[in-house]
Amino acid sequence: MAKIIGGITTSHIPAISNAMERGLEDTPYWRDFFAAYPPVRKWLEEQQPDIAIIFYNDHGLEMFLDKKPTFAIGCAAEYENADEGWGIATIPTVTGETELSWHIVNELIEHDFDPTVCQDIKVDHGLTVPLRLMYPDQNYKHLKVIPVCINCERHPMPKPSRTFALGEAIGKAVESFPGDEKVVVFGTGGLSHQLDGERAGFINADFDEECMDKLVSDPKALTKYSNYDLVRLGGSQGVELNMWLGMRGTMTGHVEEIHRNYVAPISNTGAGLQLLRHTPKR
Amino acid sequence: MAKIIGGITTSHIPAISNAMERGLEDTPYWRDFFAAYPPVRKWLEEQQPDIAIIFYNDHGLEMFLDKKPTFAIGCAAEYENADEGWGIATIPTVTGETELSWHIVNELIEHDFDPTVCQDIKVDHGLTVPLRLMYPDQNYKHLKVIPVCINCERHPMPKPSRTFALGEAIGKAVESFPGDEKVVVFGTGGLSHQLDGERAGFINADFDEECMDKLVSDPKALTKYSNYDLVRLGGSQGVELNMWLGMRGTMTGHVEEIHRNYVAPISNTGAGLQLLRHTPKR
Amino acid sequence: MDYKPDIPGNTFFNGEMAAKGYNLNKMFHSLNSAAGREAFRADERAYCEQYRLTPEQTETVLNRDLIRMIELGGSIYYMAKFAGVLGLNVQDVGGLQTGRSTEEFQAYLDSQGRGKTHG
Amino acid sequence: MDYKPDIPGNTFFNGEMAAKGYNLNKMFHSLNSAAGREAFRADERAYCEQYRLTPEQTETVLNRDLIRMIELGGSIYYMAKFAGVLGLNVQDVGGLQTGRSTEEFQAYLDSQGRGKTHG
Ligand SMILES: [Fe+3]
Ligand SMILES: [Fe+3]
Repeated sequence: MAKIIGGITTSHIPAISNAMERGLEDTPYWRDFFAAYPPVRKWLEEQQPDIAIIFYNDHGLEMFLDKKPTFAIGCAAEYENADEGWGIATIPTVTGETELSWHIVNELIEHDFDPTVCQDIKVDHGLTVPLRLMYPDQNYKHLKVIPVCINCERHPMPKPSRTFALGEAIGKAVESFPGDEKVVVFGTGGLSHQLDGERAGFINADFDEECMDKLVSDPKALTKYSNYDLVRLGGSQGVELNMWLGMRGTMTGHVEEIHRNYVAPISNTGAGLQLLRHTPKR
Repeated sequence: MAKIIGGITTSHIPAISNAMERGLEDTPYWRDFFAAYPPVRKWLEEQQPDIAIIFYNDHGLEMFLDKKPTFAIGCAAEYENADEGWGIATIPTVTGETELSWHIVNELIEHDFDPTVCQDIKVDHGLTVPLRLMYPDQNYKHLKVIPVCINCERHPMPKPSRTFALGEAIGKAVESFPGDEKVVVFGTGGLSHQLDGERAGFINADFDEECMDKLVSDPKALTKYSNYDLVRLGGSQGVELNMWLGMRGTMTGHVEEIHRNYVAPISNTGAGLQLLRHTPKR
Repeated sequence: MDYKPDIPGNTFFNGEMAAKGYNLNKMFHSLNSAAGREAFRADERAYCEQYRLTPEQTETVLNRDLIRMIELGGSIYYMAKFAGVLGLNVQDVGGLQTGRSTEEFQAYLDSQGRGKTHG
Repeated sequence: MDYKPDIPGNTFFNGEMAAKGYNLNKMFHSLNSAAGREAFRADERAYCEQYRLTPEQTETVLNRDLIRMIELGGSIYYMAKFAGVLGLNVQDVGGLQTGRSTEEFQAYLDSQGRGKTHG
């Protein structure tokens, strides 16, 4: 059976890839942020996961308001990025995955989820920045990616309890997949930030630390928040915690945090990073 | 509170509007089919519903495989049709609805459904043919339409139990809407048919009659079918029963059938028609 | 669910088939537009190649081999637009797939119906 | 859920706002493409009118009035592409919305962080 070997939470903002493009990782502003990534890269290098399930949100590239999914999952063989308004960064094509992804779709439908199923989508920075963070040389071709896109742009958004349940269903689907693949799950985005309005600039570092703690030890407590709560406590983009919860939901066995970092501010955000090791129940 | 006053099941195949365009309603082939519609039109004329929630499927116009929703709901102020491959029939713009529809979306999210929310979609014959059947002069401008699109094209499709539950959630949302609107719900498509493969032409009139009976008296029995069952019993397009079940799910009070017809074959299908009166629980 | 393929003459258009037939169905979907239909009529092979159909899929289009088309991932909803370009309706398509003339196919449909009650 | 609008300085981009701002956000979404950005730069007013913005929405675009733009249905995700065309980053946009210079806004961000642990 396929196995979720671990989970990674990480920021996914465009400023990160801009900094990497411009070689700014070791400047005072960025040093604390980037210095925390090598242990995660080392773990990925040691573990050699076959598949990455990446929870992300689409910030107005592919999932426009004309037909906006609540949950969208990709089943394509590959994914390209596209111009998001500031010119297209030429990045290597993201390798997709077409077996486990369809199995997940089948299981989600069987278990009363209503996904939008994608055979051809562009992926935005929410997905590609984490790949670049993990593979600074952009040699991620070997890694098969299953995108899972969560509506974080227009209320009503899926409830944290629902996104966590989505993760649980995905985790069970991975476990029932008749293969030996090693799967890593990313929860991208967050943590607290607000880009819009007079409240722009809001950060809540205390809440961010609490979220990172509870993500490991008591994720169900986090699922009791409504998206209103997440906006109040974490800023309007605080709802991106949903991706972290989706990731955490997939890990139904024993979860151990083996690495953490938090730096605020990084751009407008409280930027968290966690590496969680997962030991499936058996 | 808004009220569901009744439900209508009807075929939605393009051959119907072709026949109406060409004035064939009274020809031997069509007579039995069209002769059954006047009582339904009369009921609509008497009842003057404000809003129609129309369950339909998109046969490859708007909801392509690139990003295919399981459930999609429209919240736009109006809808146009478009060329589906045989030239665009010029039909009057369909009036949309922007208050109850968003309320339904909020309630669906609150109750763990994961809809794709549409602010700009084209509607295909699945929705427009029933409107033409009910309003042969195409004066349907006064009727505010909420489209609810069900994936019937690519397995896995939502389970009949899930589509019925969607209907129930929509019905409750209508009841909790603080307005006086009278709402009619359409379940379009079906009944048994198979367009594809060596099995093309399959019709199961016995199963169709059983579906129409149980739709009124024991819809839960129908929700026990899987989509595999519906294909086996009703042909590959037998899955369109999902729209009828979605409609039936909205009617949580007392349901009485006040009109029925069944004609087979109409094109490749067993064509059913039912008018159901709904008395909400109170 | 990936259902057992045990209904004779029926192919479940599931994830595997949708993946296999993506370009084929995308090409057919483009026939929604008059411009697409015109380009298709002008040079069918070139149009198929533009949409990166496999050579096998292209042959089924050129040969109107609907049964093989389905095996290679064709979805009837998109194939119906192809049929429309060819001036075929669903009974013609039914006949072609079942080795019947259109009239024979209509008779088969009639044989499964309940007859008429009016007129 | 339509939440109570009781978080000062925050507007929930919900169904009502999404309906109100549909054309505005659609216009901004078109700035994903280089051609769209070029057309916008060439004649901003005409571009807004092409997308059928209300006159009020058009004025917020021409005047870079981000706060009023949000009131009229602008979603920050699409407004960010507009900001990109203007050469503004998220800290510039934060400053503009909060009556601060970009440096002041950065200082505000810093004041809420935990400082640095490395270097
Ligand atoms: Fe984000
Ligand atoms: Fe249909």
